[in-house]
Amino acid sequence: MTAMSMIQALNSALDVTMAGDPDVLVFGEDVGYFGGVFRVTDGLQAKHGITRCFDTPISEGGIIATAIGMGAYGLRPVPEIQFADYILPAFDQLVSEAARLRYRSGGEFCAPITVRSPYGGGIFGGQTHSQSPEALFAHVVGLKTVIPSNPYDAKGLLIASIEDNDPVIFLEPKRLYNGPFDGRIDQPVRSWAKEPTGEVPEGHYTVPLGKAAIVRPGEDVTVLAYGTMVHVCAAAIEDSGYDAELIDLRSIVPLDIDTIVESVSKTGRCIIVHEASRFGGFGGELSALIQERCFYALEAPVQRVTGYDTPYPHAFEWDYFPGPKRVHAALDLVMKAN
Amino acid sequence: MTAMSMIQALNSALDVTMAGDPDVLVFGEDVGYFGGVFRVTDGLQAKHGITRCFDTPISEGGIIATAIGMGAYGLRPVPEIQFADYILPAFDQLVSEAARLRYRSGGEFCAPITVRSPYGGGIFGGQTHSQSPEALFAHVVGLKTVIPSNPYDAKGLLIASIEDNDPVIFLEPKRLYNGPFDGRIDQPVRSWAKEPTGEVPEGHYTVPLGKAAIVRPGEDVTVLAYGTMVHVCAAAIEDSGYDAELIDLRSIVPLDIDTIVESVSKTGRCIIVHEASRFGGFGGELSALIQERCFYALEAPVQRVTGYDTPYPHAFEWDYFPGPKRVHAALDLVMKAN
Amino acid sequence: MASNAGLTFHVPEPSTRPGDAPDFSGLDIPPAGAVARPDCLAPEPELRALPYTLIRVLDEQGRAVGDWDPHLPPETLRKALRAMMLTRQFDDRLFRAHRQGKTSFYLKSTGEEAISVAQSMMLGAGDMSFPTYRMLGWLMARDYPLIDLVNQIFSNAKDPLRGRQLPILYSARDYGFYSVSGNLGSRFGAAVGWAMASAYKGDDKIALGMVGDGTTAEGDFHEALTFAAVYRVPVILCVTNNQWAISSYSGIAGSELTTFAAKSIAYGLPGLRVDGNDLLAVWAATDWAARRARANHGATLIELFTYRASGHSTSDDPTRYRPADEPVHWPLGDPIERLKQHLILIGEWDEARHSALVEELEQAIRAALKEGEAVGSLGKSKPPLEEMFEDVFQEPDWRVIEQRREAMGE
Amino acid sequence: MASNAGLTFHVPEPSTRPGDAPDFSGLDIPPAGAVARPDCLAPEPELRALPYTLIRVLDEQGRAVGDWDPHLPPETLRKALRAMMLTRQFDDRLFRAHRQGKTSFYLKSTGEEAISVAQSMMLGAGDMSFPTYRMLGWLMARDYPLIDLVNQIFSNAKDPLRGRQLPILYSARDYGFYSVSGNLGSRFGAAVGWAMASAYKGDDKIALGMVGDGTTAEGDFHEALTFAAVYRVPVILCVTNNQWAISSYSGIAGSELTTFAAKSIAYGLPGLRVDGNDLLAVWAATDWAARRARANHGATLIELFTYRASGHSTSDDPTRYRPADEPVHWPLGDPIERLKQHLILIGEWDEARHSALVEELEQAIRAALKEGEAVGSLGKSKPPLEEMFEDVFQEPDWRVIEQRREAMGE
Ligand SMILES: Cc1ncc(C[n+]2csc(CCOP(=O)(O)OP(=O)(O)O)c2C)c(N)n1
Ligand SMILES: Cc1ncc(C[n+]2csc(CCOP(=O)(O)OP(=O)(O)O)c2C)c(N)n1
Ligand SMILES: [Mg+2]
Ligand SMILES: [Mg+2]
Repeated sequence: MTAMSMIQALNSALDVTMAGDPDVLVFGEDVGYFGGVFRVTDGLQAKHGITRCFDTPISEGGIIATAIGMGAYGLRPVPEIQFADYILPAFDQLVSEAARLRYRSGGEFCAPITVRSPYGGGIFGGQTHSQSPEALFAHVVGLKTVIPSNPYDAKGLLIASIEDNDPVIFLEPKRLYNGPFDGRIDQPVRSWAKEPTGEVPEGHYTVPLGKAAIVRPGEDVTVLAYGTMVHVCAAAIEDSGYDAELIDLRSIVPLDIDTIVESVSKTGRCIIVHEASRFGGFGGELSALIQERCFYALEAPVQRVTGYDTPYPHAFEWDYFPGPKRVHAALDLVMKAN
Repeated sequence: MTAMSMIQALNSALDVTMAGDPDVLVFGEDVGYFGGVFRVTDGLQAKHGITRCFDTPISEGGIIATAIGMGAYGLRPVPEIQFADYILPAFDQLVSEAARLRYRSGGEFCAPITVRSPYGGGIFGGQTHSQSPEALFAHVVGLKTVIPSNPYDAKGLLIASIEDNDPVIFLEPKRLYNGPFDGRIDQPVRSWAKEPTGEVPEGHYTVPLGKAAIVRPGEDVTVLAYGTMVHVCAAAIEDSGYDAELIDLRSIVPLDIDTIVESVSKTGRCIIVHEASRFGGFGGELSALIQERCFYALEAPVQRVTGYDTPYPHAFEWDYFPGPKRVHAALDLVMKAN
Repeated sequence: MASNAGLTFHVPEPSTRPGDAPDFSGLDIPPAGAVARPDCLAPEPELRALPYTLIRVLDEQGRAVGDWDPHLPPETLRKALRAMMLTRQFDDRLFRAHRQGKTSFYLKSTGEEAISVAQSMMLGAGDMSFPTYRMLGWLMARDYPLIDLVNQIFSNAKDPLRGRQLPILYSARDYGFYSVSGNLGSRFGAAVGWAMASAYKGDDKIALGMVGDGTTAEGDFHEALTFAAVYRVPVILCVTNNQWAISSYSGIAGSELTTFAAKSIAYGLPGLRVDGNDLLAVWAATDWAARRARANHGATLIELFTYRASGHSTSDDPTRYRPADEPVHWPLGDPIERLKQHLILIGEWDEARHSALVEELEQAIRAALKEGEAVGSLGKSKPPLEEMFEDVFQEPDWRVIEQRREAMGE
Repeated sequence: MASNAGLTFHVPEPSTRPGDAPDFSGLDIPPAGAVARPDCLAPEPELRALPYTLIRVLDEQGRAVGDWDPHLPPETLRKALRAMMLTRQFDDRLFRAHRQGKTSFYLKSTGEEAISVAQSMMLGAGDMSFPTYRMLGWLMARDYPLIDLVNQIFSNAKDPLRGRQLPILYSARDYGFYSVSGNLGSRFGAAVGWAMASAYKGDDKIALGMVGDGTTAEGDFHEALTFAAVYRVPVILCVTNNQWAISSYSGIAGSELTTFAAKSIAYGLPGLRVDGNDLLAVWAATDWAARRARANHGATLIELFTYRASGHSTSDDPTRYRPADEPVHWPLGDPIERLKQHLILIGEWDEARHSALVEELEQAIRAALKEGEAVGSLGKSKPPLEEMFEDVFQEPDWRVIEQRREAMGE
């Protein structure tokens, strides 16, 4: 075990899979010599060679199309899109090609690609470096969507994603790259160094896709979150004093429905927290699933705490960001209901 | 009033707005001389001139980018995307430019464009001529999404959309172009000629965006639908014998939340029906909203009847299509609950 | 600011419309054999005139002339003729089957058969094409079983694509034929990625990507060419310019101003412009590009200049937007007729053998249709319902499992 | 199948990396005045050599030479010099403000000031630019208020964009400056649409679109050029080739094989390649393209060849990927120095006036900064919270209204 930041853990995942499988290639804008604008691919070109980790033209559609073709040949490409906001020029490639290739070809071809991309806010990145597009992918049949919340999971999930034979959108909460962040903006910045989940094995291991983690067991209320919001929720639970069960979904497709249903059946109350804007967001799907499956156990309406239905505005970073106060308020609301 | 098919009603909407406002332009693949592969723009080039209704290169991104630029200048472009499946190459233009322009420019520029596109299945169009992408748009802040279910609404909503100063995705249920379709595939094909909603005024009128229609009032259970599914639900309600209240949402953004809440508060039961695949679909948002706002009135879990979480497979058209049987089964389920 | 009020824009229009006499007088067609064949490793700056001419081998008399003659053995020519004829006859027969209500959709490649037949035969068994819907000739040239085509078109219980795809959107990996989809253009970049992967592995296989003239306007086209050029990828990228995109003539894709082959110049790649109705010219140009690619000199863009002799598909009626008799006035002739004439001229074919072959192919097609109909045409037979839920992912997740159960009434 | 096993692909690399001596020996720079200026209405086939050369007016001594000299009055030249200097000094000052924690982000256009200043001055007040984030010079040349820039950069209560945008992503409609966004390339096509709309109305206004060298690889680039060419749109489409895209040199965008100006040939459009550090050359080329556009002869692609003298932005450290002293070896000099030298040479400027101007501009910037800081730098002041919820739509819907109420604790 070594203390690693999320960046280092992701870098290690790439390094380990590249070392173990010559068919793993890494490419994207600025990922080669420079090692990526967030340094996730640092050193990989020097170590594994320029044809295994290289820069691409600024063309997200071209990057994904190239990856799909490589995957059809038999490689296991791991393209990076520099910010999740910039995945959209490749959206047609992901939906119409990557997600559908296995199905439409009767299994003749598939797209075993993993698209890594930093997402989310909390860094004053403005409207186009802060978005959380996970709901757009969750609705696309044939895509998997994975979102880690700590270095240990990040490495294990990334390796599992790369080894998966279906296309995976791997969203990295950029606000967590260098340390946990719980939304308490008045507190000093923390690093991963002192966190248990910052202890990461150096070698190969996987965290399976589709298995949620119970971060904190509890009896009063279930809290569903992923990415940065896991830490925000932990803080809010602490503030609130409720015995909440905090579940980190880790992948939203496949979704660990059993763990969710089991928890809500037990607690009878639930809040869902994501940073993406609310309307049509992934929280809606979760809320629908829960009321479909736990209706008779529910003692209060399931509540959503989310980004507002506006773009992510630069000056209002902390008004938009669903921080522990808003989560705490929602906990109060569901706990006081009935 | 004249008997019109939905195609004729849409054509009339374009004709009327072009005649009334010289700033309305219509363009897209095959829309000019030929009049569109579904004939919606038939005759417009001959009548209004080649610079007001013209063919474009096959470049959905280019079509929308051009429309946005025209809108910024002050025109009111109405681009057509030939099939909604092919909107995706323009997804970045719609999300990153059209939807965000007003906000990010502090109101200096806006995108008063209406993107028309046939969507949905029931015509054996296979995976890429049958999809229902409305949930992808509903999640995008800054876009409106409108879906008519009959000729009268189609014309009135299209005129309202064109006159709206924000970008509108206008999805036309292609299975309804020539006649209502309720999913009873053993019945003879119907035309709009004998339908009350096929009686359409020749001149200018609008149906406001954000106002649902109560197609059939009822007391037992609320049925929420839009597009083709409105007709399927009507058939299923007829088959079931329940006194269901059928609501045609007509636009999903803006959503007529008041009408929904009022109805479900009254009935205590609700099913949501859409043709799009289920997971992350718009039904999730509706279900979440209802349980947030009508929790204490609900007597049974809100049920969703939707396309399956697979692509739309050619041979299995009627297995995939959520027909009246599946809607009827869901009605039974919610009515028998508790 | 210099200001002449009265700016305008221009909407291209074809020179003729229904009711007009067909007019191909604007075409500039050099004689067969007129274009010199440069070394296939020549640097791009030396090749910048090629996109503006037309590589032709078969002349009006059916002789093979000039530098580009690939000097193919008669056996090869007869095989090509056969594949083209089979494609034509199959298309005609299945188009009729659609009219008879046996399937939902069909699309022919009439007049364009030389392109995919020549490229399929010229390239290696291990090479991979990323085809359009108008490349049945590729499969015919590689003896893909007719019955598998019919079953796919009927979406029946024996459909190799398990009822999931619109008719003619084949996938045939073992025949070097990548999965076609309804989306235009979105596989052009995958051709580049596949070829890059082959190069990464030090393999010897190259890829061929194809789009139509209309589809060159998609961003995908540019992105694929950019990647192909930047990484010097062993790929052949092609445009079949059949001058129509459903109802839009190629001017709407930019052909008023330049050629599609000239788009190569934007990337510093060679561009060849080829008579697409001349099997020998298509063969030779593909061979030139393949040699260049295999020598690690990178990609070539080839424009195959042809004419879409039929409607776009069963959903189309071309007499609504172009003169009904335009196809018969197309000056570059019919690819089957031209190769047949050449074979007869060199004494390797005759009318009797030709008629016999027509009959033989007709029989084969009829037999396949009969076999397919025995399984069932569309709606009469379909794969087991489970197939709807397979291959969404390699392993179905709970959603698919639950929904399968629901659909199957379990 | 001819098969030479051992295919490869190639990843372009710059000739030098940190630690190496800078090397610009590969550049082929013709002398100023060497390129003839064709008539601006000349047909494209006559112009196909232009993309492969470099239009230059100011020579090494500071003389304006050759056909392309726009013969500008000294007053105009001094105005341009002032705008460039103001841009440079403002950039330097605000970059420091970022280092002092006064904002979240900044990005300079150092070395590239001639481009947007010349184009802003040359084009008309009603024309519209669709700019990149590196075009502050456009606004400076049109006397956009410094205080509005500062307030935007500080996202404070007086930010004209109401706290919604990342610093420097300005929007200034009345200054012919379309709303910039973080997304690269996605406004290139809007420039075409805007110009088409102007043409549709018979107006006299044209548009200018700009992307960086790296951004030419986006599909948007191709789509915009396609529409511009097909409809003969009065638009000037430009590429600022500053040879870097964050850490990637222009070879990753395809410059090993050809020029960015040559991409025009794909569309049958003229392409001009211009010394971007030579204000007179930029002016003259833009003027040529504007005249062509205003005469309804359609679009031109202009490559502005320059060098990104600073890091990409405050988030970048260029010494990690290129020699630290590369900027000082860049052979085409500094645009401010070159224009200054010219003005002195023709007796219209001197060092004393120059120093005085530096000082004057410094004062103006300092005053604006002070005024902005009085309102508040980032985090110290922001617009009223309502502004977060305005302009999502023209009229807020219930979601926005409910959420605004929640956010405001009502
Ligand atoms: C992305 C996308 N946009 C639009 C369509 C609708 N469409 C199908 S075929 C076609 C015309 C294609 O023309 P071209 O590329 O010239 O190919 P051809 O049919 O002539 O072989 C169009 C517009 C589509 N299938 N995909
Ligand atoms: C669509 C998109 N992809 C990626 C990025 C990230 N990004 C920001 S600037 C930049 C480099 C742009 O290079 P270039 O076009 O040459 O412009 P320059 O910065 O040199 O002016 C990149 C990759 C982005 N902003 N938008
Ligand atoms: Mg075509
Ligand atoms: Mg650059």
